[in-house]
Amino acid sequence: MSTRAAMASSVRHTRLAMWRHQHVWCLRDSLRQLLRRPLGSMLTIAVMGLALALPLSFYLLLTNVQHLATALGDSQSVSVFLKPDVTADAAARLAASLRARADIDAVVLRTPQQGLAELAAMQGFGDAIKSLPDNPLPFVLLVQPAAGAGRAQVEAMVRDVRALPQVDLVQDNGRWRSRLDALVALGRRVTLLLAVLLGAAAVLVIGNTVRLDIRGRANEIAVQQLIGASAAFVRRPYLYEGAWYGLAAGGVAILLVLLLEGVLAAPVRDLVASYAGRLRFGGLSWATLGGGWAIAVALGWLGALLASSRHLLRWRT
Amino acid sequence: MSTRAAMASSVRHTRLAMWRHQHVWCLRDSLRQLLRRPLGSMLTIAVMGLALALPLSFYLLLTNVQHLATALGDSQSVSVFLKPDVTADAAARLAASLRARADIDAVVLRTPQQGLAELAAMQGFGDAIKSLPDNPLPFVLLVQPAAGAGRAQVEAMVRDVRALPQVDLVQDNGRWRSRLDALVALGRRVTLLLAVLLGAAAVLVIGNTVRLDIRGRANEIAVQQLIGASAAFVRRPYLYEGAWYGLAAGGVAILLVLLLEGVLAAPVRDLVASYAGRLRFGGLSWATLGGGWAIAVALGWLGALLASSRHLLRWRT
Amino acid sequence: MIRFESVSKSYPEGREALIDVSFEVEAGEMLFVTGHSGAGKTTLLKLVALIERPSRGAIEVHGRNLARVRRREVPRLRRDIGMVFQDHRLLMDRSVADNVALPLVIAGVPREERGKRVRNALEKVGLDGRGKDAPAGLSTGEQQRVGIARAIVARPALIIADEPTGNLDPQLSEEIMQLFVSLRQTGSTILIASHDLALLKRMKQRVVVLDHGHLIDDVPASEVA
Amino acid sequence: MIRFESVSKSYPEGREALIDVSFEVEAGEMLFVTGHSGAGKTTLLKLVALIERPSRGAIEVHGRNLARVRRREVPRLRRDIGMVFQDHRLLMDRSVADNVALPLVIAGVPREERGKRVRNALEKVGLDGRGKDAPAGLSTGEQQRVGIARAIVARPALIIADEPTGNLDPQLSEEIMQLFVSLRQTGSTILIASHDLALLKRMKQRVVVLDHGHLIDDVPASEVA
Ligand SMILES: Nc1ncnc2c1ncn2[C@@H]1O[C@H](COP(=O)(O)OP(=O)(O)OP(=O)(O)O)[C@@H](O)[C@H]1O
Ligand SMILES: Nc1ncnc2c1ncn2[C@@H]1O[C@H](COP(=O)(O)OP(=O)(O)OP(=O)(O)O)[C@@H](O)[C@H]1O
Ligand SMILES: [Mg+2]
Ligand SMILES: [Mg+2]
Repeated sequence: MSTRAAMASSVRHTRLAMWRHQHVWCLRDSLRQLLRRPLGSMLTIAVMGLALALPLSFYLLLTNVQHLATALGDSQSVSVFLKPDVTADAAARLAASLRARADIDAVVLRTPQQGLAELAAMQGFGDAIKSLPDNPLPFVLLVQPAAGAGRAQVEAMVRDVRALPQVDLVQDNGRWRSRLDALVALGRRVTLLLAVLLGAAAVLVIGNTVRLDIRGRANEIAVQQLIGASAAFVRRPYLYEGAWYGLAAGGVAILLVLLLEGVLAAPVRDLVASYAGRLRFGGLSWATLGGGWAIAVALGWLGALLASSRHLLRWRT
Repeated sequence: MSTRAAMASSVRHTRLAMWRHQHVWCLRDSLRQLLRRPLGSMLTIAVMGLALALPLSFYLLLTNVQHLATALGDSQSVSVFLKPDVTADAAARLAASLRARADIDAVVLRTPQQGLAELAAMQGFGDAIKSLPDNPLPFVLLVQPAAGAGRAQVEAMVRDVRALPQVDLVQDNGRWRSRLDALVALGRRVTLLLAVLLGAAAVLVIGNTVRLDIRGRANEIAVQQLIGASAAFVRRPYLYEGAWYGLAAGGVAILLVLLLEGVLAAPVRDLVASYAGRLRFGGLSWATLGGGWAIAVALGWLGALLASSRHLLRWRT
Repeated sequence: MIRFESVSKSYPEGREALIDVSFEVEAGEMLFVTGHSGAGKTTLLKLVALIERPSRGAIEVHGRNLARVRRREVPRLRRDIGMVFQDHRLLMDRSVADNVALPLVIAGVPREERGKRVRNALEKVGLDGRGKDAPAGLSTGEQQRVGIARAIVARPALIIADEPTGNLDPQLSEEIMQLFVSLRQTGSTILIASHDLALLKRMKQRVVVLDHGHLIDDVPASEVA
Repeated sequence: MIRFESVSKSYPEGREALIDVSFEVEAGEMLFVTGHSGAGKTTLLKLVALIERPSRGAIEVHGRNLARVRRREVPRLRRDIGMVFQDHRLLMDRSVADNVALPLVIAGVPREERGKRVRNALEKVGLDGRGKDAPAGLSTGEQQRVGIARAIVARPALIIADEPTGNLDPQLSEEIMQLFVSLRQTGSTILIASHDLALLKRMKQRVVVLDHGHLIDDVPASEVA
């Protein structure tokens, strides 16, 4: 190693040490500033925690509505009632021809006997129906549209099927399902909007707190700058402060969501009792929670960044 | 009027004038302080507005779910299927005896013909059923439990009815309705909780802002106190500030809710289209909005009150 | 007007700023307090203005025993005192005129009357026409004069000034001191802390000397030379 | 070390604080700036420390033309200057020791080294043992000395002091001025604004006199009497 290189390395080493000493000081200092006014810090953390807990809660609720929809089955299916005079053979042939269509995934043939049994079970007056001398029900085809088919395609298919001579009536179960899907989609959009809004609110809360904090310590900042502190040095404790707010607020938000899970789990369990275990209340995954936490820290940092940059521009020197 | 009374009145007049001059100064001054940092004030207002908009939005949604439940009818009714061999006469007698019970409000007798017609309409294969040689359905009594009867009472009544010799089967429609009611009650509780939480959050937001503002102007407050300003004088501009924040935030919250109404009205209209006008989307009443606004102002004032009292205790002189 | 009776003041950390100080000031009298840095001058003035409370001894101002003054009465008493602070204590985010007007606002004086009296006070300290400036745009000596204008604007019965000429050149210092002397002629009692011995000698007023919290000398006006 | 060449400074509102000022200070020299309140003393010092920029004219410090210094270089240049402010500029919510340590923190000096140098600086201004106190618990003169300690703790090449003895009694003022003189012997260049003419005469150092922004006199050390 040449002398010059050794010297350069030594200088770099000194710079690093300098930088480290500054950071250690700043870490201790920003923590001390937060602890100095515990009530105020707790207020800020509570507000931001609440703002973060809300979109997480919505996400939780939405996830469970989707669960519900899934548990209610793939009811995109279309019931095709054949005319009473269609024979079992003709019904089977029709089923096969429908199965060949590209826009249909599956066709299940339901005999009049099966239909009667189901009707009996469903309507609660089984004995009366079972005592019927003759089965009045027709053959029914349960048609499953192609996966991924849009509403318009399904409806075109329904029109085709309705036009067939053997068909008496087509009942499109998909309608209510598509309505539910629309509702879930709406909910998802609202949640996303809310997440963005409340994420922004969290940034604003932290930003505002840091901004007011900076305003309250304007004199200190001015003094530091007069003594030769760089913009980065002045700004650092506020960035730490923002990140710490985010960390604490994220923790609060996660606690709140876990609490909500606990509170909701019992009544939802009761509510869906009749679905005989087909539904369960799903909590948020640890990955989601962890991700949320990381985002909280980032939002806190961001808020501080915005507040401090806006501020430092004020002092022109 | 005695001389002394005249003097007292003059002094009182002067006091009043003094007080008026102070208030006018303070009103102008606190407004000037807010306008001096428009961005910061807007941030605070936006955050508090959002916090207030959320419970109002929930209230809006809940109101509409209740609408839905109401529109779906008074389905607390219980369907009583009589044995196939019960005659029209016996059915009418049974209906009359049930009507006499204190825990039953009304009983509607539905003949097998009505039942068949309804079934045909409902299931979509009317022709098949209409072509039946003989009506297989029994008489059905639609029993309306006494208004205000609890779930337990209704179930006791159902047990009684089920034990009658003429009765084949009892279907308690009230179950799903009570489930929906439970859901709405849960929603209402969550909304209330949320309103309290977010109301508290709003108080915290304003309180925190005012607190940091006070901290930033600690020097000014100290100077005022040194010059002989009373605690009330020092505190007044902050109370005005809080009330103004509340006023602005309440306005923002109401705008947000009206916006949400506008956004939701269209998809909800589509969603309930099949209910053929039985459902309409209900907005919040002006009274509710006005009350919300007044509460917002009160919350702002409260936040400032808390922040300033806590603060003024610091200066012991 | 002011009576100190064996007054001692020790600050929380146990530092004794004043020890067994006794003296009396008549209404309309003028008194200088002098002594080295840390001698207790500011502490003495603070006791009179109820900014600090004595640890021992009794203080009487305007016939009232300050020990008997309840906290909520303090603001009213302070309104009768015009105080110049050693560190000026101006509101940096208000104009010079607003600063000077503050005691009048607190007293509930109407707007037009305020304007008139503020202009008058600024003129007296040689800052006419600078009412609209921000204090940050003044030199330190100018700021000090704003503090003096604020102290005299409400025509208080008692004026307390802590080092009012610490940032002023010799000539201006003498002018300002003459201003205080002239206020005395309108009936105000005046109490001034200063370490400018040369100036005090020229003013020929009564001087008390503090040393490490002890009152070590009380020179009547006639003996100042 | 410092060269002013026809420097003028007018503040935004059109007030001319310095008009066509020229002078030169050698490295290691000591210079007093004096003049009446509002004469432009503080403005002159602020120009040297890059707190204000001149309206016209050129300033050279340490061989650098200040007009050519970019904004992000300012902090580094300021770290080479120890400045005593007329209004002290202490951080009221930190201890005295923390205040004095600030320049060392900014320079990234390790903790133990900081402690040693802070104690040393406090000793020099006669405040040994008061490092843990809050500045609010100090008299104004003591606060001023904290400001002085902070200015000298990082051993800067250039020391600028604005009225460093404005709140000190005559004896202490002389001691502090002697401290500055002794710093000069360790190679620092020293620039001090003061209106205390009596003190300046006793110090026997070069003096420049400002009057309404004009430099009206420049008296070499040998001619001060
Ligand atoms: N930031 C500013 N904005 C506008 N005017 C200013 C500003 N700073 C100073 N001035 C004006 O410039 C002139 C010189 O001010 P400066 O502070 O340099 O005086 P000084 O000699 O230090 O006075 P003092 O002895 O009272 O401190 C004064 O008239 C002052 O009002
Ligand atoms: N609030 C306080 N808490 C603790 N100690 C204090 C406080 N105020 C003053 N002191 C101490 O009391 C002593 C007297 O202080 P004081 O301010 O009265 O001095 P002074 O005569 O005004 O000095 P100066 O001329 O420097 O202003 C000093 O040693 C100071 O450190
Ligand atoms: Mg003092
Ligand atoms: Mg100056």
